[in-house]
Amino acid sequence: MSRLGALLARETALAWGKGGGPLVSVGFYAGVATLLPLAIGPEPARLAAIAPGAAWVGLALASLLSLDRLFERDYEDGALDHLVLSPTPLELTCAVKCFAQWLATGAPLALAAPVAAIALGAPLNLAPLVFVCALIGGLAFAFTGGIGAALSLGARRGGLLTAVIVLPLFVPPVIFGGGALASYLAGLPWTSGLVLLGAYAAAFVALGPLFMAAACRNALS
Amino acid sequence: MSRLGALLARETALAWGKGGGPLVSVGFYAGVATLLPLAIGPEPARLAAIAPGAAWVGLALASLLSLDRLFERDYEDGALDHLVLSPTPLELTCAVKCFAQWLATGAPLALAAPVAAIALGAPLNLAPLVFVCALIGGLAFAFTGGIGAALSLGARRGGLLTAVIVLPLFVPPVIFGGGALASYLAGLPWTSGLVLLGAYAAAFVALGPLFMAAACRNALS
Amino acid sequence: MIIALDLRGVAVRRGGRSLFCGLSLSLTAGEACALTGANGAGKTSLLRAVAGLVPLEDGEIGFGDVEAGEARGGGLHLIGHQDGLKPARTTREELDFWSVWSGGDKASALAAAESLDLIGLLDLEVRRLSAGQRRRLALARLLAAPRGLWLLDEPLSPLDASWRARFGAMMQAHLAGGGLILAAVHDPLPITARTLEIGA
Amino acid sequence: MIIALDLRGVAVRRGGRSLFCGLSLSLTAGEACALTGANGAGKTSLLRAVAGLVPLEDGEIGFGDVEAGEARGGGLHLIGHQDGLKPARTTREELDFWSVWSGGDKASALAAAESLDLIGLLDLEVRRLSAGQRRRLALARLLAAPRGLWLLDEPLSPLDASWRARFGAMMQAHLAGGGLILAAVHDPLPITARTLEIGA
Amino acid sequence: MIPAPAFLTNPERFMAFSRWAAPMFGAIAVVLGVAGLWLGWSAPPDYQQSFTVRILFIHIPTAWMSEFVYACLAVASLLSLVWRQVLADAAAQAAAPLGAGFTLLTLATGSLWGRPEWGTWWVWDARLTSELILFLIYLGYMALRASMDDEAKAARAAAILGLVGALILPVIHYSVYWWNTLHQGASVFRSGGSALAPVFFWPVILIVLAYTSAFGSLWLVRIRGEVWRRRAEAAALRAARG
Ligand code: HEM
Ligand SMILES: Nc1ncnc2c1ncn2[C@@H]1O[C@H](COP(=O)(O)OP(=O)(O)OP(=O)(O)O)[C@@H](O)[C@H]1O
Ligand SMILES: Nc1ncnc2c1ncn2[C@@H]1O[C@H](COP(=O)(O)OP(=O)(O)OP(=O)(O)O)[C@@H](O)[C@H]1O
Ligand SMILES: [Mg+2]
Ligand SMILES: [Mg+2]
Repeated sequence: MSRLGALLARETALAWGKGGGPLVSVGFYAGVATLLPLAIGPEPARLAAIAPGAAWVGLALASLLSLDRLFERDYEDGALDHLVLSPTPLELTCAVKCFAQWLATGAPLALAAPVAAIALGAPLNLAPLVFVCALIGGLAFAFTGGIGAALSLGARRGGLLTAVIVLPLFVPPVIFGGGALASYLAGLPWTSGLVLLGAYAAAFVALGPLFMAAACRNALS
Repeated sequence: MSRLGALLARETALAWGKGGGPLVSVGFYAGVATLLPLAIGPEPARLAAIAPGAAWVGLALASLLSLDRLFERDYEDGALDHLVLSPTPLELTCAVKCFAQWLATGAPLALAAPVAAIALGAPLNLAPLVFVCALIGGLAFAFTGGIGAALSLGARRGGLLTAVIVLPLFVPPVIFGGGALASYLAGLPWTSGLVLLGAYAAAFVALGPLFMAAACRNALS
Repeated sequence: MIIALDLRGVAVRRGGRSLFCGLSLSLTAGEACALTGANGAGKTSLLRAVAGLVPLEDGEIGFGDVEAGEARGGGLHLIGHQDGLKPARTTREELDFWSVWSGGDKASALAAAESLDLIGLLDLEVRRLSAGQRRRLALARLLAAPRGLWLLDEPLSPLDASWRARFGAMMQAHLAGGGLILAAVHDPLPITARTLEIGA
Repeated sequence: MIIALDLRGVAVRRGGRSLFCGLSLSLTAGEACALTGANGAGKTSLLRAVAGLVPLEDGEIGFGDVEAGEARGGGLHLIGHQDGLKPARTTREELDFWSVWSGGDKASALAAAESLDLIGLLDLEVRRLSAGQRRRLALARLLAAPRGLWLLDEPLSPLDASWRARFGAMMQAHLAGGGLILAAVHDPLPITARTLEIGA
Repeated sequence: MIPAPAFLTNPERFMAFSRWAAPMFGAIAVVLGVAGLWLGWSAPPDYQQSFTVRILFIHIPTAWMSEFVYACLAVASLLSLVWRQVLADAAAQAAAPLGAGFTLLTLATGSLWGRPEWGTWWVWDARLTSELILFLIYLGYMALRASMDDEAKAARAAAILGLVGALILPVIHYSVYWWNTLHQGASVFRSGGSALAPVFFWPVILIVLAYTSAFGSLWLVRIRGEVWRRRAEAAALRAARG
């Protein structure tokens, strides 16, 4: 237990950095949310229509950007060898890594998501749902993203490759979350989207680490 | 000259990778272009309105994602030392690196941008303008992005920091390009936006390498 | 604790080429073996194979009574060229984490730091350590969490003369406590050890 | 070509601490100097200071008639622990590029590969090279593009005995051709060289 | 090379100056601020905007200060880059959080005001967008500083970024004028006289001056703190190393 605690602390620290980790990710998110209206024009009606969706995609992209290094650094500098040579099963180690990633970047981003959505013109009462979606979605993004990150170990251009592997895995949560938000706005029942999102996240929290551990072992051998 | 030629070839190869470089970046781009309609709903009118802008932001984000490693790997593995210890001024070296980055990722992305815009529902006759904007914009993104990449050398969480530093630098080109596209669609004069975009790109092609070289020297010392 | 290592007819193949085959070795508690051989002979590959990171082409690796899975999950230390230390973290952070991860605690980490004279460097980032200091930090794991079998890949190279002697004494103490050492080297080890030459 | 190296009262400070000061040394064509000193004494820092990568706290570094900017821009080679080789590229790609970048060409790269016995490895990715093979690839730069001053940071450590001797012969040839060598080492160099101890 | 100005090379002189200047600026800020607020509060409610007009007294000064502080930061960055002076660097470092604070205040008061005025908290208008980006630049500056271990390196990297920001800010500021804008144009000072009634004009001016001296005071205090911190660190380092 203290071993996993130490790992969680280390991973969070690495993902967070000493110097204002959440500040940085939230700043990035704000940037993404800013560029969109700049490119498509500021008409409030048009913006409001796409606001929740854009905030949601921004979250996915921000998660993507921070995933990049989940395993690669440890692979390249040999730390993965040492992480493997331990009584802790590699699956659990991978799960802790993803969880720390979510704690360090997903959670602050989830706090920022409602702000971004409202800034783009979404109605105020959407905020709690955006927050919940972002929180659960962040978990799904972290655990699916981890699979891509582990699979692209040792490949050239790991970062972009991760992105290409991971994007298809990001599609279902993006659809579920976006659907829940849209239904809520339209006054339709929205819980099913949220439930699907939660189920997807739960499935990948459970299954993702198996794939990641296999991919890591393969990259090391 | 042959020295710079060799550098250009190496940098392009590194950015491109053996395993389908342009394919990868275009794939990423396609992913971004698909996630957006998924998140905001498929209504054609709404999509068509944001199509050029979304393609344009996708380009900026894709450039951002691939910038990350422009200097960092060379810094961490010591190659930057060797690049500095050469008769070629570091400013020129930095410029070649950015140019190679543009050749390897900006140019293929520029080819993909019109396709993405039209897939999202933009009118066909917009395609050439999207292509030209993406080509020039890619140059601006590469050279401004290089500044962020060089500045965040030796910092913790280089990737995200790059993003936060670079996003403000991306704002003017996004505005200029987005403005040109919107004006063209509205039947208004659009050349001035393109000219401003070109001027911005030219200014950073000229000034960017100075900042990058200073930042690299600082990181090495 | 691992008290024996048995290689029986081990063969390793890398990149389609057989590096060595029919390699046998048996070490018991308190014994050390120096692995020698020309560059590219396969010393690093053999150490990684013992640690289970490289698949065997043929043969068997046994750890006495200890099961292979258990031996590789906490029974042995592997210290290679790549030390897994993060340049941006401080010496203390890295030492504490790896100590706890390997089964020690912060107290044992501090004791290891004392033995390896790292106390004055604890608040420096790893990036700033000199090559020898960094190697000492990597070696501190060995002391922070006692494990039976040490697999060392050129452990002495960036150490200065006095540290080579001091680390020699540490290896001696490990052997005296019933440990085993398998070390790939190009220079003689500062302890009495059998020699196994690969690819001769 | 650089034919002299003069350090006059050099002082270097890292992380707020003075490593050494008042260091003086003068080398002329055909001379080698072995830089020794305990771990953390400042050998690497001094080599990087000569290459202009670390600022001087005090003192001066001169390269004879050659201006400092010119000397550091193509007059010297620095081979350190970090070799700047990309794991995912092939040996040939890396060798060719660094050869051209340092002022050689593909023919000289091939000649260097031949001298360092890398021909059979040219199509392997750098990631797969053994430690000694990789060091030989890093050293190939020295031969592929002739430069007057070689700054070497523990160049021999991962090489096996026969390669140490062969690289010793290469250093000897460099000196015979009027070159200079400043090498940080913990073991004696296989050539006749003056010794400068840092931090004694 | 041009020699560095004397006030940069002599931190002692700065410490002596700031010892009395900081409290003095603080006192001026309080006096002007109280006067301005009193004048402002006693002004009649605007016929259009009723009570909310009073946000103006916070909004306009903070908006101006957010830009002014960046100018200070950029000048300090330039000085520290050219002369490698720690004092200039300390000044730049000390200015950043203050500027970010002013920017955040501007965004907050603007939003608060926008709700009753425009019926929305936020619009993607030129002014607002460029102010948000200014905030991002401050954040990036602080994040860059915080994420580097070596103080000297952090200083130079941050100074480079400070200069890049100084180049880019006017571009952003003007490039967003491409957009039809909802936000007020220049109204306090403009050719043809102020658009503000005198009852608002004078309090605004007083409060702007109050903010400026408050910033001056805080800035000096923070620079002093920075200097002390660095001295203490250097002393601790010396002590630790013997
Ligand atoms: C989040 C929302 C807002 C932001 C970020 C914001 C930002 C700014 C900025 C940056 C300035 C300084 C412009 C300059 O001189 O360079 C400014 C000035 C001003 N703002 Fe706002 N503002 C916001 C909302 C509002 C609202 C709702 C009103 C009132 C309707 C308002 C009224 C003014 C006025 C009267 C000035 C002075 C203009 C001048 O004389 O220069 N602002 N604001
Ligand atoms: N993943 C791999 N794919 C292909 N070949 C490999 C791989 N890893 C190692 N090799 C090759 O196997 C051989 C043995 O490598 P190894 O690192 O085990 O040698 P070593 O004895 O440790 O040498 P050194 O003394 O130089 O460290 C080398 O020739 C190397 O090129
Ligand atoms: N960037 C830095 N910041 C702070 N301290 C540093 C930095 N770089 C090096 N040092 C310190 O300076 C000292 C000298 O380091 P250097 O690498 O020059 O030693 P060295 O003589 O090469 O030692 P070794 O034999 O172990 O390689 C070390 O104590 C190291 O901790
Ligand atoms: Mg080896
Ligand atoms: Mg050294």
